[in-house]
Amino acid sequence: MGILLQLLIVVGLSPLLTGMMRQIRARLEGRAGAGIGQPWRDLRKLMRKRPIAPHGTTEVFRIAPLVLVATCLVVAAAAPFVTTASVLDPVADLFAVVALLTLGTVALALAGIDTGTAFGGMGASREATIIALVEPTLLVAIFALSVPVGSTNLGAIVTSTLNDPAQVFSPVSLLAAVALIVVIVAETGRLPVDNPSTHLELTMVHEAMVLEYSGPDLAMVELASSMRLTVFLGLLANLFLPWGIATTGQPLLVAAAVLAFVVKVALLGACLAVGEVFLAKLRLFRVPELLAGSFVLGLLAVGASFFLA
Amino acid sequence: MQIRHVDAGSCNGCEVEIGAAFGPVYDAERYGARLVASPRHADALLVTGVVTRNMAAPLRRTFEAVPDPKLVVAVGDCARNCGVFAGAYGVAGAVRDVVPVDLEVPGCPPRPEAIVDAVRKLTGR
Amino acid sequence: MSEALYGQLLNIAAGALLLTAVLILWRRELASIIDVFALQGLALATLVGLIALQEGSAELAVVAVGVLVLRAGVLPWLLRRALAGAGQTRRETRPLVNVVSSLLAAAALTLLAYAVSQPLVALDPSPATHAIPVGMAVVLIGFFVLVTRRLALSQLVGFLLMDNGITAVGFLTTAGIGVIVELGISLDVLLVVLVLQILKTRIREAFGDTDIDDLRELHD
Amino acid sequence: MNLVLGALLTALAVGALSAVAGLFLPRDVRPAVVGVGVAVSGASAVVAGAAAMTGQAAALVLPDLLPLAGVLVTVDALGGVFLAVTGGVAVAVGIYGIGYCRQHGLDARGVQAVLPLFVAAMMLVPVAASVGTFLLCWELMALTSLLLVIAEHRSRPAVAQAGRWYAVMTHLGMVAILIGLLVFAAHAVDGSFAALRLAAPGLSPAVAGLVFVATGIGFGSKAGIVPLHAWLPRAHPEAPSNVSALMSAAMVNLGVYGIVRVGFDLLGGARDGAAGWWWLLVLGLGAVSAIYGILQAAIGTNLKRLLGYSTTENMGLVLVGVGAAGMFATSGDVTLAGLAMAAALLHLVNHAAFKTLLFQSAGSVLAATGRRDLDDLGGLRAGMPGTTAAFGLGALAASALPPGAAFVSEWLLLQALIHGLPAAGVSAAIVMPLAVAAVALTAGLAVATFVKAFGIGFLARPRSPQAEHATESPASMLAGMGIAAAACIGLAVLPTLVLPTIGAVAGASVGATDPVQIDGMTIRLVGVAGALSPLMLTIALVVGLVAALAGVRVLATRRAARAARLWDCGAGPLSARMEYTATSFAEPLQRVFDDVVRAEQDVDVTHHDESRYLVQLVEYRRRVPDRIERKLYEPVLAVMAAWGRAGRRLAPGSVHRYLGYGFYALCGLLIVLVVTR
Repeated sequence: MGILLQLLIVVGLSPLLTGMMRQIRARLEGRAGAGIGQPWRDLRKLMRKRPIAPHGTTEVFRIAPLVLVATCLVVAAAAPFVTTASVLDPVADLFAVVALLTLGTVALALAGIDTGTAFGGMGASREATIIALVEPTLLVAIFALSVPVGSTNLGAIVTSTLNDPAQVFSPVSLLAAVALIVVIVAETGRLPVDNPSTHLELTMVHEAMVLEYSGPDLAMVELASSMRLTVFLGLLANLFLPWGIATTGQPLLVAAAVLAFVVKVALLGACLAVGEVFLAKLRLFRVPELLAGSFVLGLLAVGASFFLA
Repeated sequence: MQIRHVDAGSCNGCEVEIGAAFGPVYDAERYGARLVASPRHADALLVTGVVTRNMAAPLRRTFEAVPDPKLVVAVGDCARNCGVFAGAYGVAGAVRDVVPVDLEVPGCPPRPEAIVDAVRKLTGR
Repeated sequence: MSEALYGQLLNIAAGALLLTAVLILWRRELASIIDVFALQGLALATLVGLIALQEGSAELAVVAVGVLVLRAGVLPWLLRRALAGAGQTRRETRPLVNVVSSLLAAAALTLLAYAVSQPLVALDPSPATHAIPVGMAVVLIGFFVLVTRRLALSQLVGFLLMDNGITAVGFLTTAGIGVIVELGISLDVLLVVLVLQILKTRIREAFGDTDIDDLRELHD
Repeated sequence: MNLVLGALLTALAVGALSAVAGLFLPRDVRPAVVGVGVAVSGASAVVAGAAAMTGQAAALVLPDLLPLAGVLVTVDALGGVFLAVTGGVAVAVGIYGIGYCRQHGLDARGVQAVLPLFVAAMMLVPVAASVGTFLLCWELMALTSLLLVIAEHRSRPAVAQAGRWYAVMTHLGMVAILIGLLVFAAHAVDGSFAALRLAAPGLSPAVAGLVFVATGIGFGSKAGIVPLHAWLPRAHPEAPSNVSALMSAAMVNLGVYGIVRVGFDLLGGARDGAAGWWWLLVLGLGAVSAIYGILQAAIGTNLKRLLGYSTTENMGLVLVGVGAAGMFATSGDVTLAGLAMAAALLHLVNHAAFKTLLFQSAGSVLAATGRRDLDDLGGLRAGMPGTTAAFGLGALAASALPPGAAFVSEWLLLQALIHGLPAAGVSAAIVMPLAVAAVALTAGLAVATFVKAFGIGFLARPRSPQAEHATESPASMLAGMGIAAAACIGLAVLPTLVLPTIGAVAGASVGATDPVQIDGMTIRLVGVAGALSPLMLTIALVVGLVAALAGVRVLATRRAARAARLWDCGAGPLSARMEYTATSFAEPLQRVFDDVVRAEQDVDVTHHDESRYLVQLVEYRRRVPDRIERKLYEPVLAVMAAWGRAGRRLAPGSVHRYLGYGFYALCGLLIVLVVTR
């Protein structure tokens, strides 16, 4: 029950999140904006278009969008977004979740190479580089979060934060939070690491891999990328501000939890969008500096977890 | 509605106007239209300028690359009927001589309102 | 103020101290480096103020205010003036050790600081002493900045970073070295800054730039 | 005579028989018979190993077979693991070899006779129970593997050079082990391992440390640990692929076996706290090897060399686990030590499975195209679908992503490291975060590496005519790959079947109870919080996949896909030269890690004669030298060469001078005698 609810929320609301962020950017840039529902309209339209099978592509190219969506679905079902009582508890391990989301990226990168176009390869190569550098930061930050709890299980972390709210205001979680935010920005391909609305192929990372997709496949990719954003923001929200999440199956609690989750993610998304308006894209080879910085913060968080208090 | 803009040999007058149409002032995006990076993502081609001999084949290929159903908008007089370049050497013809055109925007260059109006015809908003 | 809350706040202040030190390594813009440095002064003052509250000593409170004024007010102001005078060299463009490696070095230094200050912590474990490694780390990072940065101004910041670290360690170990000592330290820091600044202007008048490497020319 | 001993003896006997067969049978049936023989002996070795793991022990004493100590063979649980792994690899490689040796001209008498001997030697090493026996088997293994490495030296000169490196390093390692074990045995009543165990507590820390380091050097070089890895990226690519599979998946494990056996079992390093620094050393070297190996693999373009470096990486990860286990054990946290050791052993088993698969598929690519450089491959999906699928599966397993085999073991490893933080004082507090970071960086780079290897090597468009016209390899090779692939899938989806046994063995080796317990399809850690269910994960993924597919089917209104040419920006058709190559794919990583790898690259541009503004040709060259090797080995080699030259001056070729040397020596001796008398 909880699983289905979470799936519905994530799938249903993630395009709206993207729409909201675009809307906020539009307003801050002095434009009217297309409205929050636009991504859903685009998806519906893409679904009605006739698919294209480019010459010389293999199964990898066709399966990749499905894998991408599947990984997001699994995470959306397993992670404690609305309720901590998940049937998929043995999957809701932070390492497993991270690895799953990486799997999706890898599938897309392989698809990009598979097209055999120069841009596809370029995007894949950049994406692979970013993954390789993001992984350490992510895992070290997870380490820092797991130390006070003694477990990497998402449910366990969330519940322990609920029981002891003071944890949130310790330097450990502050440093870890900063590290995680940088990493999430890199993983979801937002500014300043990657510009989701770029038209210039040479500056693309994520877009370059999907240049060849069209129709329903493209719809899958678009949906998946907004789901990734939602999932990451949801994780961020519930790891550091878990309040409102339902610990039991009571309908009232669950309803409140849904509301709380939506509000939290919306707020985080809004902050991200506002931030993006004021940021310029980093040169690709300045990105490692950014990630190294967040890696050090993660390491310091681990350090703080044992040498403070 | 995603739009891919193709410059088939324009004097860039129309490009400036298109830029204006999608800029903060006229903001065609509020009607749900977005310029995209690849014809695979596009539903409509926004073709400007006369089709030069060099651009005829690329234009045709771009048209083939767009997934069905698809529309073509010829922006500017050159795109409609070669405009001032009519009969010039190196001109393969107007856009409709190369790919089927669904909508034409007159003007040299057309005013942004006209372009936004065309976009609204496409998106129906 | 309850013991737990005190520890919590102290930890946050210490974390801010460390974070700002790392940020100084991270950023290139001298202007933002100076801002971060001012923030660190704030964090340091908070630290001292917390201890003052805990000890309930007015003397420490005075010191805290002094720290606030000097570290978060006067010194950054001086630095900004120096920067305004510095002309076009507003960015630490090519430090001797590139940013990535210096960040990793900072991490290593922090661990080192933790290792060496274990005995100190073991002497009497309390929230204050537990934060000693942070102070140590700030000292080491400051020294690192001093060694690896090219521009005189950022080296100055490195030096001040060290001094912040020393002060922090001082207060965390013996809750409250007297006002006089602190004033002494602050004053000589101020002196050093002024002297360095004068030197710096002289150097620039002489060589038109304050890239320390150019001083080698004097040697040979 | 129990099951273990029976199976073991069968394995050895079959191995010997197939060696004889390889010597005397006619060429056309030789590979088939030998291959089947190797497979059968491997299978019975698996039986023996499995039985030993479940607790049956067996011992065999042949006092007169050898002078001095005689032959002493004991199969225990720890040895059983390695016996089983070796056997499993042998099964797959044996079947694979039937087709591979035939079409690769490896059906010569020598090769076919030595191959079974090599396998038998590798089975004997983990069961040898006395210093003499162990050294004998070890040397036999080294010699046979050397002969196999240089099997193709006629066709390629590089092979001979690789063989030289391998010969020198493996024998230096042998000497180190010899010294270590002899020093150890000198303190015991005789050379049997039992006697050594008894003698271990009596050793002074200095002697124990010497023994551990000396043997560690030998075993480490066999396991390809930095900085003793120099032979590995040379020998593995140059050896025939079935041999590389055997070496990379089975032989290197025995290096780890040696460290565990000597460190934990014989020296009892888990018991006394004085041994803490051994394990710190092991962990550190493991972490360095992991990062360095995968970094070299990530920027390398030679497929087999890349796989060789990845072996260094995985052995590094295994040693991180072993070292962590040692640290925890010495600091008294036995359950955690058991967990770390279990992670190490499981990763070792996984690595054996997927590395066999990867080397086999690389071998069939080599056989089909004759190219080993990724920049010449690509587009193999069309020609050889089976091999492509196999390599894809292996790559998934190797890149530690779910649902892959290595994911489970690396998850265990990370769990052990994370929970180790509160366990062991300052050293752990500093080491564990760094270790986690190292493992994480390794995992990330491994992903990039195998995306490159699979994507560039097998997908996209062929970059050379050979790759374009590649055809699928014969059934026997596919069968061999199928076995390995099945093992990979099994280990990935149902590790719950093997983990309890391995966990028990690991726990026993550090004196703990089972570190993991299985309920249903979930792995639960004992003593610390942590649970993972690979099967549930896989099922969930499949369900998600089906759901997504169904969603598309239902919602998409236009079904029939229209074929279209790739989007080429409207310009002419794309050619293979416009594709990203492995070199260009790895370029960003190479740039990021330039301080570490220091790739040597130069670009020269030749201009047109008419105008220097028109570029005629741009040439880009890149070499990635092994820096550790350059810094460490070349000085040594230079010194030795200098000695050689000095020595040559002593031998001008005059007989009188040679006789003179003897005469002077004699007189010198007599004088010494007189003086000392």
